[in-house]
Amino acid sequence: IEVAVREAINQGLDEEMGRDERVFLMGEEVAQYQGAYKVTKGLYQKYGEQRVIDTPITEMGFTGLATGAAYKDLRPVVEFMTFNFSLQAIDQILNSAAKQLYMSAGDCPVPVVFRGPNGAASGVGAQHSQCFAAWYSSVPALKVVSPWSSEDAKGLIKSAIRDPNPVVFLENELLYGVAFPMTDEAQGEDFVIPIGKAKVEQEGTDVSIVTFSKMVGTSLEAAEMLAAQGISAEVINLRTLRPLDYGTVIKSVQKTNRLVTVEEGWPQNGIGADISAVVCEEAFDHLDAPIERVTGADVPMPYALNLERMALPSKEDIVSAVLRTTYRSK
Amino acid sequence: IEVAVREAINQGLDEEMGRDERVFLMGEEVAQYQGAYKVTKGLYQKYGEQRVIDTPITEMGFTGLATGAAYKDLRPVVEFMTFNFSLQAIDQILNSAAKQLYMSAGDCPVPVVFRGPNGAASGVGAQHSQCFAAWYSSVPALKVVSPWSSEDAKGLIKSAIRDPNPVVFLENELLYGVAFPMTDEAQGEDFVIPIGKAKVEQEGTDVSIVTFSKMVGTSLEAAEMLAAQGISAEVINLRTLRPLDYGTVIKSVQKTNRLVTVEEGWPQNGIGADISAVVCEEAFDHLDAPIERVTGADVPMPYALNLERMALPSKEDIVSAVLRTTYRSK
Amino acid sequence: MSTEKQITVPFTKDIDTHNLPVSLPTEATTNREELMSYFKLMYTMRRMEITCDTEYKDSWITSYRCHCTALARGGTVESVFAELFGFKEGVSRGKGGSMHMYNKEHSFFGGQGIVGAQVPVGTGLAFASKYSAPAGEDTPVALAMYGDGAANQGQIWEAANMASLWKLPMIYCIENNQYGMGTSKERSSSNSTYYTMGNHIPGFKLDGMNVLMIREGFAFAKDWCSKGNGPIYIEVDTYRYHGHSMSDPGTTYRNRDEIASMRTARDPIEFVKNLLVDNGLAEAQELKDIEKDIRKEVQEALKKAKGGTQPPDEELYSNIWVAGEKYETPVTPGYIRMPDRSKSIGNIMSDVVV
Amino acid sequence: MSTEKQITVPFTKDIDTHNLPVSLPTEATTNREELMSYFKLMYTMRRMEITCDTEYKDSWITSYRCHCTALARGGTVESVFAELFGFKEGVSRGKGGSMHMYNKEHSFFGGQGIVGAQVPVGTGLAFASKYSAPAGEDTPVALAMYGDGAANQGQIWEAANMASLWKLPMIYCIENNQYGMGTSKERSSSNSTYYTMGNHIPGFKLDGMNVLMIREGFAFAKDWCSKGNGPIYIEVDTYRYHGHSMSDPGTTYRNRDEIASMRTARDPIEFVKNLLVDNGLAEAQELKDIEKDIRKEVQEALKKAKGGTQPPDEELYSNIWVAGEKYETPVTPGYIRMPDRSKSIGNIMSDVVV
Ligand SMILES: Cc1ncc(C[n+]2csc(CCOP(=O)(O)OP(=O)(O)O)c2C)c(N)n1
Ligand SMILES: Cc1ncc(C[n+]2csc(CCOP(=O)(O)OP(=O)(O)O)c2C)c(N)n1
Ligand SMILES: [Mg+2]
Ligand SMILES: [Mg+2]
Repeated sequence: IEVAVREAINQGLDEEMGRDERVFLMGEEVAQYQGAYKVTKGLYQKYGEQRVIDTPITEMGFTGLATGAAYKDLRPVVEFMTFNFSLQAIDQILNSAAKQLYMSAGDCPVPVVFRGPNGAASGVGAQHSQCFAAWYSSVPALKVVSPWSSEDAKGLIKSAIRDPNPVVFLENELLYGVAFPMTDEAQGEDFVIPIGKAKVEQEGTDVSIVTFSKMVGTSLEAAEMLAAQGISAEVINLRTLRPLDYGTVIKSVQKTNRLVTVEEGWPQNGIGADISAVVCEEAFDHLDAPIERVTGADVPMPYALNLERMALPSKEDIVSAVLRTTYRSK
Repeated sequence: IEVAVREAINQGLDEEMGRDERVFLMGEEVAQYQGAYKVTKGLYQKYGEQRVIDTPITEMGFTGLATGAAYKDLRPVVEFMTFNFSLQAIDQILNSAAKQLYMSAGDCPVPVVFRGPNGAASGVGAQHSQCFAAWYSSVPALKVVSPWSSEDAKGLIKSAIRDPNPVVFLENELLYGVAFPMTDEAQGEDFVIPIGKAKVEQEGTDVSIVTFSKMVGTSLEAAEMLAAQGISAEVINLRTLRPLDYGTVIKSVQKTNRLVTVEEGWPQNGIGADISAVVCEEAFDHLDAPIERVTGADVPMPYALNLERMALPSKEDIVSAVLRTTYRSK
Repeated sequence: MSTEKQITVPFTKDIDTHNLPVSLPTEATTNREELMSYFKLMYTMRRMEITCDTEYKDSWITSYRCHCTALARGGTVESVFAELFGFKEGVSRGKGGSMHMYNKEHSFFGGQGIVGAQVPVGTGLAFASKYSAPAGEDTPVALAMYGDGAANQGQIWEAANMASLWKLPMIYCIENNQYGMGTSKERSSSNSTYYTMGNHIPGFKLDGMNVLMIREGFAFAKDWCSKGNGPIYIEVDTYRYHGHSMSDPGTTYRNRDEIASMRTARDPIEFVKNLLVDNGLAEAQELKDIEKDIRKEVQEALKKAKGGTQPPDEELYSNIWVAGEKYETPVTPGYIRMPDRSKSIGNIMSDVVV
Repeated sequence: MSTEKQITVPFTKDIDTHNLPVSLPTEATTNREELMSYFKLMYTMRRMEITCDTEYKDSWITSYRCHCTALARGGTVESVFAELFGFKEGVSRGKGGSMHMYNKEHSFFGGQGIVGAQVPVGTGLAFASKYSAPAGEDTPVALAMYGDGAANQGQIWEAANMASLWKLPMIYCIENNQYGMGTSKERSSSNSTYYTMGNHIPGFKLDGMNVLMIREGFAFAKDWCSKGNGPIYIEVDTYRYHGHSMSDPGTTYRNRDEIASMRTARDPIEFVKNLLVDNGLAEAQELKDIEKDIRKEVQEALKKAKGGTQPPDEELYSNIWVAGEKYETPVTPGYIRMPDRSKSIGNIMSDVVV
C-alpha cells in the first residue's frame, strides 16, 4: 500500500503519543487547525488539549518552554510551522537544549524533538525557503535527521521521539503529499529506523551520489537517466545528518571511486562540502576524479518560478555533474 | 610602532565616525562603560550620546532597530558583547538585513555592520565560546570579515563601515590586547583594506596553510617549527570569509601541491570543509596528498582549562597535519 | 479642505484610551470629495484594513499583508498583480513576491514575511527620523503594522522599550482581525486589549471599519509622536472575511454566521457609501457605476499583468550586493556558484573584491 | 515551628502590589533558631541576594549568578569553588564552569549564561509541573530568577503570556540590583517598576535586604501559584557591592558613596544580626564567633578545592549524548573528531548508531 509522507509522520506521532504519556505536541496551529500542513491531523481530537497545544506565534518563548519541560522529563515534540521561523528560537535550541547535557556533566538530559518543513517550498521567496541542514548538523550535541520517503519519515520520527537527546527533524513541505509504498512491517507500531545510519537506496558501480531529503528522489531520477547512458550510479540517502554515517559513504566511494553530493542548501560550508572534505581525507587514494557538488545556487531564494527553478538542483544538473566526474564530458 | 588590536579597531571606528555623520555605534555598554572589552573607549566622550548609544540587553530588538535605521540610510555599527549573543538576533541579521536588497530588487540597501568578539575566549564554557564564522559566511547576501592583526582590524573595519551592504565583522577577544607593528600608512585616515582579498602572510613552497583570525598567529608559529625541519609553509590569512578569495588559495595550492586548513570552529560544515571541497573541485590534479583540516574538537566547549586546550587547535596539531600531508609521518 | 458642503460625523462610541492624559476626537468633519476618494481607494483595495493620511516622509513597514500598502504608497494594481505572478513588471521585479513589496522613494520599507520582525525594524525607521531631524522641527513618524497574533512577539516589547526610553516618533499599529491563522485572539493573547500592551506606553483603540475615525486617530497619533512624546500604540479593530491563505477555507475555526454578520453590520465600504448617500452627497446609482468601473479597471490590470514576462536569468544573481558608495548600480559578486558548478557565473579565480 | 521565644517583626514599609486583589503580610514571626540559620547561610553565601523556603520538588532556574543557588540546592562550598577552578570535584565536574551549575535531583536546573534565556525554560519547568500534577492537588511551582537588565528581554514576555494563558504555577523573580553590567535601570528600562511588567499579571515588590519579608512574600507567591491562579511577578530590591565581573572595578558608572551607604543602611546580614541582638536572642560576641568560624570553614573549603584535580581527558568527549532509555550511562558518539584528526576518538568507519 502507498502512504503519503504527511500520514507517515502523523502515524509515527500518534503511535508514540499512545505509547508514552510524556510525549506531547506543541506549536502554532497544531491543534484546532490540525497543523498548517495537516501533519498533526486528528491528534487534538484524540489526545485532547493537554497534549496537543496551540501556541502563540512566539517561537523563542515556546521553544524555551518545551526545552524546560524536557529538563523535567517530559518528551515535547515542537512543530515549527517552517524551520525558517526556528531562527527566532535558535538560541534556545543551541544554548538551552543542545549544550545542557554537556555543561551539566550528564546531570540534565534534554529529550526534545524540533520538527517541521525545512528548505525550499515553492514560490514563497527568500525568507521562507532557507535550508538549515548544514547549520544544525554542525552542532555537536544535537542529532539531526532528514527523511525522504514515508518509511524514513515514520521510522525516524519514532526514533527521534524515543531518543533522550535533542533532535532536529527536518521535513520537506513538497514531500508531504507524495505517496510512497510502505511495507506491512513499516506500518506496525514497532517499526523504527536507527538514527545515524544512511541507506543505500540503489546500488551502483560507477559513481556514488550522496544526498538527503527531497533530492533523494531527484537523484534517483538522475540515476535512471544515467542508466540509459550505461552509467551505474549508487544512490545514498543519508537520512541522518548528525551523526553522519561517513562509513557508508566512504565504503561506497571505495567501490565506485567517484562521488557527487547533492543538496538544496547553499554551497559554502554545506553538507556537500563536509562530505567532500572527509572523503578527501579518508579515501583520497580511491578517488579517480574530483568530487563534484551539486547545491542550491549561492543566492537568496528568488520568488519568480523561473528563477527559483534555476536556483535549485535539477536532475539534469546531477547528470551533468556525474558525466563530468566519469569523464564523459567536461 | 606597535598598536594593539583593540586600539586599531577603536581608531578605525573613530576615523569613520569623524568622516561620516551617518555612522553611529550601538550596543550593550558601548558608551558610559566604554565597551565590555573597551573597544569603544573614548568615543562616547567624543561623539556624545546621540551617536554612541547604550542599549538594553535585548539583542533581537536592537539588531532589528539598527537594521531599520540602515534602511533609511544611516550607517549603524552594532556591537554584540560577544557573537554568542547574536544568536538571539540572527533572524533579524538574515531575514531583515541580508535578504532585503535582493527581495526589494535593489530598492533597499542595508549598510549595517555587526561586530564583536567571536569564538573561544578562555574559561567561559560552552555558551560563550562558539565560532560563527561558518554560519554567517554561508549566507549569500552578507559580507563576512575576520581580521587577525591590528592592520587587518583597522583597514577592514573602515572598509566594513563604508560598505553599503550588511557586514558581519568577527573579532577575537584574545587578540584585543595583542600588539602588532603598524606602518605609518596604516595609521593614516585613508588606510583601508579591501573586503574579499586574502593576504599571503608568509610565502612558502611545500605546503599551503589557510586560516583566519587568531589561528593565523598559531599557524605562523607552526610554520616556524616546520622551517626548522626544512619544510617551507605558505601561510594565507583569509581576512574575508565571504566573498572568500578562493583564487589566492588555489594559486597557492597550484604552487605547493599540499593544503592544510586551520580554524577554531567545529569541523562539520566548517570553513575548512568548504575550502577543501572547492580546492578538490578546482585543483584536484595539483594535489599531491590529501587535504588536511585542523579544527576545533567536535564537542561543546568545556570549561576546565586542560579540556579547553585539548578542544582547540595548537601549533603542534598544525605541524602534525603538515607532516602527514608532506608524507613525513602518518 | 474644499469649500464644498461639509458634514460632521459623530463617532457612535468614544475611542478607548490607555494612559493618555488628553481626550481624543469624538467626531470628524468631511465632505463629498474626501468620501468619494476614500470610497474609490477602498473599493479598489477591497481588502484594505487601514488607511491614514500620513505623508511620504513618514515611514511605513508592515507584515506580509503588504498589497494594499504597496498600492497606497506609489504602486499600481497592475504592478502588485505582476509581482504575484512573479513577473518582471512587478513591484519587486518578481524577486520579492507576495510578501515582499517595497517603495523606498515613498518611504515604504516592506513587506516582512517573518511575524513580528518588522516591528523592531520599523522602530529603526523612527530612530533614523529622529537622528536626522533638524532640531526644533516636528519629526516625521514611522509606522509599523502587525497582527493580533504577532502582538505577542517579545521583540515588539524590546523595540517599544527603546522607543519609550529614547522618545522615538513611533506608531505601533495592531491590526486586530481577531485571528492569527486559525487561533482566536483569546487563545493566543493573555492580554487581548492590545492598545494597553505597551504597559506604561499610551495607546488607544479605533474602529477599523470607520475610515473617519481612523483618519482622526492617526492624525492625533502622528502629531503626538512627532512632537517628541515618544511612541504610541493603536489597536485597529477589524476582521478578515477570507481564509488566512489560499489553502485555508477559513471555516474550521469559526462559523459562517460570524463572517456573514460582519459583512452586513460592519463593512467599511458600506459605511462610506451610506455616509455619501444618507447625507445627499452622492446618488446610489453613481456609486454603483463607480464600482462597476473599478471592477473593470482591476480586471484590466489583472489581464495586463497576466501578459507580463518572467524576469531574465540575470535577475537571479543581481542585487545581491550594491557597489561602493553608489547605490544605484546593483553589482554581482565576482563569482556565483550555480547548482551545476560548470554553469557558475564569473570565474572563481578572478579578483573577488567588490 | 520551634517552641522557643517567638518575635514578631513588622515590615517598616508595606509591600507594593500590582493587580492583586488580596493584601500581603505586613509582619513576620520568627525565633532565634530560624534567624541563626538564616544568618549562618547568609554569611556563608555573603553575596546571597535571595532565599526562600520552597521545597525541593519546586523547580529553580537562574542566570549565571548561580553560585549561591547551587549552595542552597544541595551543593557544598567546596564543590562550588572546585567548579570555578575547573576541577573534577566541581558541581559540574569542571565541564560547566562558573555560570553552569546544576542539581537535577534537587530540582535545580542551572545556571544560564545567556541573559533572559532561563525564563522561558523556567516556564517549561512550571509547564511540566502542571502536566504531571495529580488532579486536585497543589502543583509544585517553578521559579525563574533574572536581573533588572534581563527584565527587558522579549522572551520573558513571550513566556509570561503562555504562563498566563495556561495558568502555569510560575514565579518570575526579578533581582533588581539597580544595574545591568554598567547600565542603571533607568537607562535600560522604560518601565523600571519591574513587578508591574507582567502587564495584567499580578506582582509585588519585596525588600531584598529583609530576609523575613522575602520569606513571607515567597510563601504567599508559592501558595498563589500552586493553587492554579497562574503566574506572578516578584521584584526583589537589592544591590550589588562589587563590580559586575572580575574585570569591572564597579566605580566608573556609579560612585563610592552610593556603595558605602548601601553597606551601612541596608546590609541584609546586619539586618539579621541586629534582630538577634536587639531582641535578646543572641549576644554580639556569639555572632562574631560564628562569623569567624564560617570564614575559617570557607577558607578551608577553598584550600581543599584548590587541591583538586583537572578532569581526565575522557571528560572532553563524554556527556555529549545519553544512550537509549537509560539516562544513567553517558555515551560517546561513535566517532569524535579532534583538532588533530589522527587523534580522533573512535573510528570514522564504525557504525555510528547510538
Ligand atoms: C516567526 C513566524 N512564525 C510563523 C509564521 C507563519 N505565519 C504567517 S502569518 C501567521 C499568522 C499571523 O497572525 P496575525 O499576526 O494575527 O496576522 P493576520 O494574518 O491575522 O493579519 C503565521 C503563524 C511566520 N511567518 N513567522
Ligand atoms: C543575551 C546576552 N546578552 C549579553 C550578555 C552579557 N551579559 C552578561 S550579564 C549582563 C548584565 C545583566 O544584568 P542584569 O540582568 O541586571 O543581571 P545582574 O548581573 O545585575 O544580576 C550582560 C549584558 C549575555 N550573557 N547574554
Ligand atoms: Mg490577525
Ligand atoms: Mg542587575
